[in-house]
Amino acid sequence: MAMKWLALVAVVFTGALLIYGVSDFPDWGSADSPANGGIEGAGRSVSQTFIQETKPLTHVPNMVTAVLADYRGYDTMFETVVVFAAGMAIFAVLRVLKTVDGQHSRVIRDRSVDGDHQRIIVGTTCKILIPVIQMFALYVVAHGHHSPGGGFQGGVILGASFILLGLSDGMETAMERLSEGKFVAMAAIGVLIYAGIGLLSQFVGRDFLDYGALQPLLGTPDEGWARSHAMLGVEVGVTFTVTAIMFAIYVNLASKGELKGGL
Amino acid sequence: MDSVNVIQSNLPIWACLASLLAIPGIALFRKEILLRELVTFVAGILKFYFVLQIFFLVKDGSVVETKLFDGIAGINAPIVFRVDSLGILFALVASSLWILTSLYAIGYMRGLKEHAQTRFFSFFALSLSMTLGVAFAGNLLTLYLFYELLSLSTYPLVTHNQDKEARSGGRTYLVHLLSTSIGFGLPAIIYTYIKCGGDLSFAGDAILAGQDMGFLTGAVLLMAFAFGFSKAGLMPFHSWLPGAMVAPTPVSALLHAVAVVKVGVFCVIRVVVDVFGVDLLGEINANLVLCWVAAFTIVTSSLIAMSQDNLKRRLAFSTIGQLSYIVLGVALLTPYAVQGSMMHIAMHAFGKITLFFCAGAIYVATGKKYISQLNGLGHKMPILFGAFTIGAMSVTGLPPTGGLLSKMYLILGAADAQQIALLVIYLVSSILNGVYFFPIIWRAFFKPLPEDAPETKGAPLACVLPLSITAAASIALFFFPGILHNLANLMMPGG
Amino acid sequence: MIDQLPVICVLSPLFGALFVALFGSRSHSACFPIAIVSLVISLICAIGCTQQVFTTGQAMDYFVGGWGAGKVVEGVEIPLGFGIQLRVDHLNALVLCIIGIAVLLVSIFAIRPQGEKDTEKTHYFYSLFLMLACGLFGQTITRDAFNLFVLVEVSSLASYGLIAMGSSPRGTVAAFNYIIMGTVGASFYLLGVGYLYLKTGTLNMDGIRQVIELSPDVADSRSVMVAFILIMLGMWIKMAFFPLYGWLPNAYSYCPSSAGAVLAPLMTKVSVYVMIRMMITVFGLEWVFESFDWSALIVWLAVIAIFAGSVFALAQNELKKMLCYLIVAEVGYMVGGAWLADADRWGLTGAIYHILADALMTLCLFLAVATFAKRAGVIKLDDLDGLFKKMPLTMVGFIVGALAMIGVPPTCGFFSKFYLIRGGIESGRWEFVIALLVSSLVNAILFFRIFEIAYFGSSPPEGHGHHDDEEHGETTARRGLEAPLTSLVPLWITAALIIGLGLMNGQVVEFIRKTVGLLGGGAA
Amino acid sequence: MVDFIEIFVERVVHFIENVVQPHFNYWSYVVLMMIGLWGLIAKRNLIKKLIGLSIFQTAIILFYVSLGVKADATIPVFDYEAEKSKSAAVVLPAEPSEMGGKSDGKYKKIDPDHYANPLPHVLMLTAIVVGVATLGVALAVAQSIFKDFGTLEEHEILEKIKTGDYVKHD
Repeated sequence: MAMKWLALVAVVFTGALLIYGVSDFPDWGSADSPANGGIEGAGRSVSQTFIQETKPLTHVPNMVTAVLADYRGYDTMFETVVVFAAGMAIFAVLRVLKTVDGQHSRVIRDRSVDGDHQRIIVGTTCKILIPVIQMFALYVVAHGHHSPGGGFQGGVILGASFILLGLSDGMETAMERLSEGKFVAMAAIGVLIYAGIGLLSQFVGRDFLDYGALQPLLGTPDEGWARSHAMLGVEVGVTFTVTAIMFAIYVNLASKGELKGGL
Repeated sequence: MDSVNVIQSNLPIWACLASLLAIPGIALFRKEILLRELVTFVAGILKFYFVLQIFFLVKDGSVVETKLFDGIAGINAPIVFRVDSLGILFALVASSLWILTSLYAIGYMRGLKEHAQTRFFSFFALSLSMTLGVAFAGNLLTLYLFYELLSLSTYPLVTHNQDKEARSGGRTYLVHLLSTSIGFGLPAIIYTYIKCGGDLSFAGDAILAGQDMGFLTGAVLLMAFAFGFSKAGLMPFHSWLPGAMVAPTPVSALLHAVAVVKVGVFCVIRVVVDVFGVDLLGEINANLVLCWVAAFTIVTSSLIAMSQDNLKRRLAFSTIGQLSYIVLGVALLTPYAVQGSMMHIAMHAFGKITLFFCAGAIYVATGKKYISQLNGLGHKMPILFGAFTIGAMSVTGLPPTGGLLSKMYLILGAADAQQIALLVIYLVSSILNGVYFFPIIWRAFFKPLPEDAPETKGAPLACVLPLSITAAASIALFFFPGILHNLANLMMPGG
Repeated sequence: MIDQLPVICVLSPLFGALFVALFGSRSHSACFPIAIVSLVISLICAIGCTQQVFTTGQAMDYFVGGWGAGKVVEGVEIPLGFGIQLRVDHLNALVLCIIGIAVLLVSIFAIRPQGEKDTEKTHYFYSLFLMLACGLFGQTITRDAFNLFVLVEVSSLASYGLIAMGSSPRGTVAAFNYIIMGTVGASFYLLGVGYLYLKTGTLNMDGIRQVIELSPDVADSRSVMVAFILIMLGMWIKMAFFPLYGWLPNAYSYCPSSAGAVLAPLMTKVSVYVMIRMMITVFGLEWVFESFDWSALIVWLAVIAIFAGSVFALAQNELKKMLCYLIVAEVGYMVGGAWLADADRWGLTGAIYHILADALMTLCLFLAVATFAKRAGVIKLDDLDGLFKKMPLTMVGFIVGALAMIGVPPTCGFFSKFYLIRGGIESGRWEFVIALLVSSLVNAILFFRIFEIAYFGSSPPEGHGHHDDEEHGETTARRGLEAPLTSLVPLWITAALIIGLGLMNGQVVEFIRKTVGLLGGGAA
Repeated sequence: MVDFIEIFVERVVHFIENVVQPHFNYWSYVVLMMIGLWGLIAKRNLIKKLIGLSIFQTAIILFYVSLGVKADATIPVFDYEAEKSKSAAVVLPAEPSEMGGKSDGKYKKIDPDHYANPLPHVLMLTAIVVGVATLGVALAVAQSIFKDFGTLEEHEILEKIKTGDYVKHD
């Protein structure tokens, strides 16, 4: 019971504080609020600069992707690191490396076809559906420049396709496609791609994650296009990590860390 | 005072390091006892030699200074050594007596086959270098730094026996010293530091000279310092001293009769002379509070001493009384009284260490600790009890011993300060000293030896020799007080 | 090359973590060298940055991606806050070095895998450990409010993993509570940044402060005040400040010992650093102490934190739990110090110096306690029986840490208390001064209780102290229990640093005072 | 009595019109957040706590996204037709193929009020991913707790810790 009172007090206090804060907000949807329109005398508004300068700077129509991957690329890199850290933490917490009878857990695929009929319906539909999902996922990653999409969204869809395979044909078949060694490496390589591209611009002598420096490398007409292509490279890195970690989370939670049997 | 020429030399660092460097030596020769004792002895002599060097520099009124680390930012409080006449007087006493004590300790330890002697001698050397650190401290921060380290480095010595009493004795020892120094000392230092705008050094005129300070703040600050440096044994924070009697006798001889307790008094003198300055205290006459606290301590401790049957506890309470003599002398602020208190540091040191040596020697020889058991021992150990008598006379202040001179100055000082009541207290307490010392001598010489007393072997030579030297020294100080006198004169001209 | 140092400092543990994850699963022995190399590189970068800031007296700016404020890219003049800015100034240079040193020492300490559930997880441990280091480095030097949130999450996630991977079930329950509290704290911080962004239009810390100083109606607006409260609430949860400390004692005492040795000294201290960064750089000290002006209340909260921490520490009989409650008390020191609105900012200087001092002290104590637990199975206080004889060398390290906690002069603990007390007196907050003194006394009692048990044995022999065992008997047969070199060396280096930081506190504080002077604090 | 109700209704309508309506989204996010906070603290089942936590985080995402909203603005993706048709005479950044030209650095012709503010969307992409990661780790820890304690009710877990009957590893 005490927790209920504590919850009530906390909720009332925080709620009042937040409402009190909301009272002198600019109206919802007003274009000249400080966030959207900036404050006179405090220099050009950052978000207006994003909107107006993304096209000439990076030739990327989708301003969100430009801000995400280029201007605030350092943020997104650490976001990928957060995903990677979550994967590692889950492995650390759940993964059982020595099973009860002491021998290292091997992934063995039980071939016994249990003849329940649902599997057939589910199996065939998934067999048709999964390749389409994966194609769409790659489209979402590649088309992040022009329409809402990008590394995270594409990665999740790709991960979902592997989970769907796991659900339909049993975890072992999914593990055959993507074994533990593979997806841990895949996750690490994803972040390595991202940080590697950033490091590349440092080797050329400019700041970290300054994609403009890759212009001579990529042979693009001007630095803007180099930024656009580098962003695509970075999105691919993110996709690797997110796919691997989503699948890792599913696999670990489903099988309580033994990576065998499971859902 | 401020036109004194300052000599930069790192002799004081060498003096401190002499005993510190002995520790690896002691640890190295743990197995060969003889070599280890030799190292302690050599370190003692080396240290005394360095102190003598500094003495010859300081003799004509100049000051030796050297900087170790620049301490706290924003204020002029680097960790620096600055040896003046008061510092060198105390250093001379401490280092000379260390040589004798280490000789005595070798005899004592071997006599009782004590355990963990390596640890004992290394911490002994460590606490000695901390004592010299306090003597040479150039500013309030360095003083506080070495003061704290001294309390910590003497803890293993006090709890050397590692038994129940040692544990409780050690606990009271530390709780008193740490809590008073952190509780009173630290805020007092920080308040002084803020008041005087960041210059804590003792050079030049006093830190707080010229500050407008009312009687109340002055008195509170002075008492915070006095109780902060609770090693001076002012009541009610005195009970760590009897508690520390649990330690083996060489420790209580050197540390709790000479080094540690004198550090407390030394700090109080520094506070009165160099932090407040005699004239400021005189104006706001905050010193009366200190006078009456010291007077109260003298009387009560002498009364308690009379009731103690344990020989070492009686000596401990007598030390508390003698320390308050010195504190009272300084608090009177008149030139005579301050000089008397400085001389009393030396006189009391030699007298009291002899008494403690005798107590230890009796214990080694006969295993007796209580005065009631000392009947007739005088015939058995005539030299020992002869020295005991001389020591007692010196502490009480009778003619042939040095104690008389310093008490004479103190009484003259009290007269100068028109404090007749305090003068009477001085006289009465000297009589009280006699009352709690002479029954012991009378019992040892004139009471018959109980028949069933087992055949006692004589005290080892290594114990008897140092106590006879210190007894002779206290007599010599009566005839040649020259060194002490002009050192004291340097510190407080006139009188 | 020299101006690339801040980023390399953050990136090398990241690359280390990735390589450990890649190669570690195959050969566990490869993990340790990779970790050491990457941490040594970042430590060298940290020291290089401090050197640079010290010599030039200027802060080092770094704009990731080349989007520097005022720089013209493709004919477009880039406004402040367009990209993410990193900055190493007088405040975080030293914090950077302390993190570098602590992380390196603990990684050396953690080389010998203790009896964790299964030792095959060393590569997960090192990967999370390095990501924690990367998060902490990033948190310290970032100049972008939202980027700070992401890096707080990186280090928090790594710490959730490190705590939960232990073998004790109580550790996992503590980890769960820590996840809930940590996420709520981070979300409050995120909300606060959102309110700020809405009112000021930029995420860059300097940008926000310029807007607050520029337009009075933003400065006096309610939402900026609520934003400040939210950010403070978030950070107080993260640093376990008094009312919100519930998660800390269990989390740090039931986690694996080497994880505890890195989390205890760093996580709470970096959150305190973030709070001070927010006060100085984002809101500006004038705004915080004049228009916000709750310092009296918060100093009283800090006083309660100090008393509560000390009293709870006294009540514990588990060694690690006791140290955890001491951390809660130390956090009270720092928050109280930072919020003393004294004219010359000595309280703030004391708080910043205490971040460095306390990190070292806690590291020393936790390393020693971890070694006791590992070698002699010491959990409760009375298991410390006679430890002086068994593990004298580790005990010496523990003593130095304990003396620093009590505040004995040559160690840094004394000097940080000195500055805090000075700040307390000058700002007239006597309750803070008394709290400091009382808690040092309580620390004295706590640690001397431990020394007594370790020195005497829990029940010393009765009667007279005479031992007739032959004189050289004190080197008893149990010499074998002494800790291995890999845990002794870090302990002794930390002990030496504690004393060194104490003696060098003059220069260190001069260096810190420049921050307080430069960024709108009181007189330098 | 009747006019009292009218005044009351009129007052409420006025309140909604002027105070709630302009900040509608911000009030709704606070309500959502408080529901999450209540679930987080009051609920005893660990999984319900996690659900409360994710509602708490989703509310923040709602707040951030409603920051960047501009009345009648499209999604922040540059659409050529609208720019071309709006002011044909204006020099526009051309199709990708003929891009070559540098921008002249002055305020561009693109009208920022036409597009929503992209920054909150970027921030929330990160916040969503962080939320997922934390949720993943929390679920893993919850499963590990279930393995050791056999229950997910917090009060039962605390009971078991007191009595000490949980799976103790070596």
